[in-house]
Amino acid sequence: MRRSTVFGLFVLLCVCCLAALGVTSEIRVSRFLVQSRDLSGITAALKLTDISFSDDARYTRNPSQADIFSAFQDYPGSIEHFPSGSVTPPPDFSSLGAPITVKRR
Amino acid sequence: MDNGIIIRTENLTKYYNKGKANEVLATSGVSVGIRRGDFAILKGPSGSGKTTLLSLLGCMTRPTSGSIMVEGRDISHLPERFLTEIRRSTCGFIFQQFHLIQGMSVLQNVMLPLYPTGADLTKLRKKAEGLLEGLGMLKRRDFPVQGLSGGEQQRTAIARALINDPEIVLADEPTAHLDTALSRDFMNTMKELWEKGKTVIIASHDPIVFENESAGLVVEMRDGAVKNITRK
Amino acid sequence: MSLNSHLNVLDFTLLSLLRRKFKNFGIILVFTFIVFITGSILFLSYSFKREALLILKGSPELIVQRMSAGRHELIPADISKEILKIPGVSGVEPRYWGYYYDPLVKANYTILASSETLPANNHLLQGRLPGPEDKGVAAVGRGVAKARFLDIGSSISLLSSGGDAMDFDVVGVFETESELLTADLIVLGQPDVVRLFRMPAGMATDLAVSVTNETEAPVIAGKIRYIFPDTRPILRKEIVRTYDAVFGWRSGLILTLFAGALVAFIILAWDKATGLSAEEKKEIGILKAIGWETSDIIEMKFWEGLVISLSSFLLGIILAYIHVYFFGASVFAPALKGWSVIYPDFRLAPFIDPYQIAMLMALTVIPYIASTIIPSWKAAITDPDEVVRG
Amino acid sequence: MIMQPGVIALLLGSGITLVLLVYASFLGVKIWSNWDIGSNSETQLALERKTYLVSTLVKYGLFFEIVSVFLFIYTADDIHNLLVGAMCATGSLNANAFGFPALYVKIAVLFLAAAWIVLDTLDSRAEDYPLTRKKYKLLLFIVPLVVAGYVLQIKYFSGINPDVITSCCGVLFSEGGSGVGSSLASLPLHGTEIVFFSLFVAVSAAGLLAIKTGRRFFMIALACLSASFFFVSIAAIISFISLYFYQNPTHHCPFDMLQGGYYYAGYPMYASLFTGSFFGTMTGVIQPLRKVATLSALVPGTQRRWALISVTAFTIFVVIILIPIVLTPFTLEGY
Repeated sequence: MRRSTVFGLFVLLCVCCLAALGVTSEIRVSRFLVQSRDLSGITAALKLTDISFSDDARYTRNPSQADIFSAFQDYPGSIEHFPSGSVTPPPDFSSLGAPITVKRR
Repeated sequence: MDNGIIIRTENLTKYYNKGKANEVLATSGVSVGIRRGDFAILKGPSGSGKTTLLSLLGCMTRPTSGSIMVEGRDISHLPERFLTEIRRSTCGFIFQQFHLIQGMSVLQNVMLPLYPTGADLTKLRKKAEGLLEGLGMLKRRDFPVQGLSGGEQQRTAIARALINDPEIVLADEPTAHLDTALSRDFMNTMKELWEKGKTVIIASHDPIVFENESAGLVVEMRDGAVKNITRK
Repeated sequence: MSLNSHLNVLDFTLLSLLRRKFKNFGIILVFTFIVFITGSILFLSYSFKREALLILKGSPELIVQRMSAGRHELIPADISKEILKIPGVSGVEPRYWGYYYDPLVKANYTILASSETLPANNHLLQGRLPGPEDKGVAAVGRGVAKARFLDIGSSISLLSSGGDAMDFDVVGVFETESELLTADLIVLGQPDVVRLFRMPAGMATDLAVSVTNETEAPVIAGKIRYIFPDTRPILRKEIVRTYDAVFGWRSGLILTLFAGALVAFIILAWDKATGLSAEEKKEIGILKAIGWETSDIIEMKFWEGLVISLSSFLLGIILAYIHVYFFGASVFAPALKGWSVIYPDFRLAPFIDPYQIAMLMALTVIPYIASTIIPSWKAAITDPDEVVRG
Repeated sequence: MIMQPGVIALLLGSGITLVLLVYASFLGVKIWSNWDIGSNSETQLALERKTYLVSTLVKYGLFFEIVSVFLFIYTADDIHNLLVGAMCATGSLNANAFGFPALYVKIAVLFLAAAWIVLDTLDSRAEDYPLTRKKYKLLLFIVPLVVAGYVLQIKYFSGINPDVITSCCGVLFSEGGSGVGSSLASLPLHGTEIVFFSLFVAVSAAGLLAIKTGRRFFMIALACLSASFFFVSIAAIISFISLYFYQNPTHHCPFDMLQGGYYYAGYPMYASLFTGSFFGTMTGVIQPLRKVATLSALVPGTQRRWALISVTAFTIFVVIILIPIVLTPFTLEGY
């Protein structure tokens, strides 16, 4: 067999692998979509606003709820919570102003 | 086509690095005509411009001025792309250093020139095996070339030069790395090719070559210019 | 040129790559690794994002928090009556929740008062949730259960702000599949939350407002802010956007850091391509002398780049997929998730589409290929004449 | 500026394209001003060798540009969550004045780069490279476009303000709105259908006659019809084809069909449309080259081949859009 055919077969094999992974991904996503109804049921019942993604410090637990200031929350001298603390941008509440205009008398 | 002339040069001049400090005038004002079926020798000491003339005749490079007609076609202004096409179809080159590609087998080396033409590899392999058989190299076909002796390397190089059925076979100092017996072998091979109707052009300063009885045309060169042309 | 000529050149390229096995496999290995890392980051953060968006579909349309001196404060629960009067508001419910630091396992829990019961067919809870007025019972997330070795029937003891220990019987444990949402939760009855945190009577953490038409939520938020200037309404849409930004930001940041490694690799590729060994240069000269054209050599170099980058790209994607979706991204999850005690242990849903692939391509293959163009051309224009002249 | 992996990838990928093409045009200027095919000097030889580099650079540039157009549309689609009121890529692209122009410029670059490559290939088959100067002049037109595309794209992403309420496709393409998009959406359905299908018949007829006779008239006709068919098709996609794809009488978005939910039907559809229009138009564009001595033997054959490609691609395109129209129960009666 010529080498280009071997290479072609290798690429084909990888593509088939990817296609198989794509199919499993479809299956798992559709399973997740069913499950996500239960999940959003929990969200609704408990009125949760955030996912439990990084709870190493209090202020990283609810990125959409936390205050902007944050250091030393657990005890004085507590180091910054790297990496969650450093890679989570503060929630952008500035945008709140735009669609909501409050007229003051 | 004037009386069987296959390559004619007019006033051929080639500079290397023209206009720079290391400018070299390699050939100047060379006018020769080589007939179809000639056995031509370019003779002269090293540095006399033989190799440059050989590569000009073999469409390897473009002249600085003057003209080359190959089979009646002026090729002195052609872009490299078309020069390569002509070379690929009419010339077979045997280099002084053999220039085989290391790490590949004899057979692969012989097949290499025709890869980009889209040749069918199975047919190409048959053809290469046929050529190697004619040169007594068939049993060596799967050997890596770096393990071959000098003579075997040269026979591989000859087979490679013939793979495209060239009209013209060019060889540059082919005997420089061979002993006397092998040099004679080489000349016999060239003679066989010549007898089959190929045009053979050899640049050499080895007496075994230019005193060979088949050599019909001897072009003597010195300092880039043609000193003497003898036709037997 | 015919198709066969391209295949022939590819054949030669493969042969030629195989002759320098160690060097080329080394490059493929490094490149695969780069695609693997970049791919893992992209897949991971994209799946997080998509899951977060789906999960948060059920969260309240509007949260109203009270601000005092710039800090989040407890809010009087009777404000809800005023808010309910705003047209378009269909319900207001106070939320009681807070954080609890457990010195025993050095973890943060989220304590939450239950308000509604889950639908009976919800498969993600074992047991039940405490009722709003229940006392002494709790439902816990899988992360808490693991950290404190809890199961239904066991009990958990928490230290209240008053200093006295409170015991709760565990009546429900959330299933593993819901960990992205519930890993650190302890759900209690509302009176227990108030006692645990010693919240003043009539105060709640914040208010969850439901509206009849979500597109009107910003208008309602504006009215709430107008009536109660010390409050901060947070829209669900904004929470979703925050998540979008968080994951975009996180993976963007990691990618930027990672760009250093990528640049190093590109330099390697450039160096490999420019620093043609004398032997390789001679080979190209020979090829040209025996009848290969400049564009054939460029094509050969193209195949060389394609073989290396395509193999690495495909292998890298496959490995990244397996890593992220079968092994839970064990290599990178800590960097994305932070280092908490309670790691939500979840299996991500593999949301993958051509976007990820195109992105990965732009980040890895394109810079690699681009870095080899000029060096390949430089190699390809080697004068065939040079070979003859020796 | 939004810091997102998609945006980073896009800026990196199209930045590389920009560098490649700017370098190519820099070389192009050099070649253009010193070119002398009759000379055998070493400078001329070096220039001839540089043409290989320029061709390679533009070829890779085109490939990267294709990736970057897709990436741009995807990224626009992906960030619609960040924008109030945007429901798909159309909404995101409308978030500021730079979105759609950036896309248009990118598509124009795509066509021009492809045209450059086919001209280059044609030119390199003639022994005296007759088109060299024209080629490099054309290259100088492409580069400002590439630069403009890059600048527009950066302005687009840096100008995205997550607060601005964008018009989503519902608004942009709803019949009551204003602007080009909605005027396309509000085109009379049956009228558009009739124009679209009759133009398809015309373009195929011109193409087949061009293949058969090779006459100048049909080549030019094919070129004009292909170019207009491209724009009519885009209008038709927004006006009625999208409705059949989404089976929703108000969803006019031309980008959503690139997504998995619609079986990626957009890829073959747009690919065949672009290929057909490109080769169809190019048959007419190279008509004047029949007068160039060294090309006169090459051009007619090439034209016929391209006409064949064009007609085939258009047919594939129409077959793809007919599938949902014929196979789905959705009808647009009464709209």
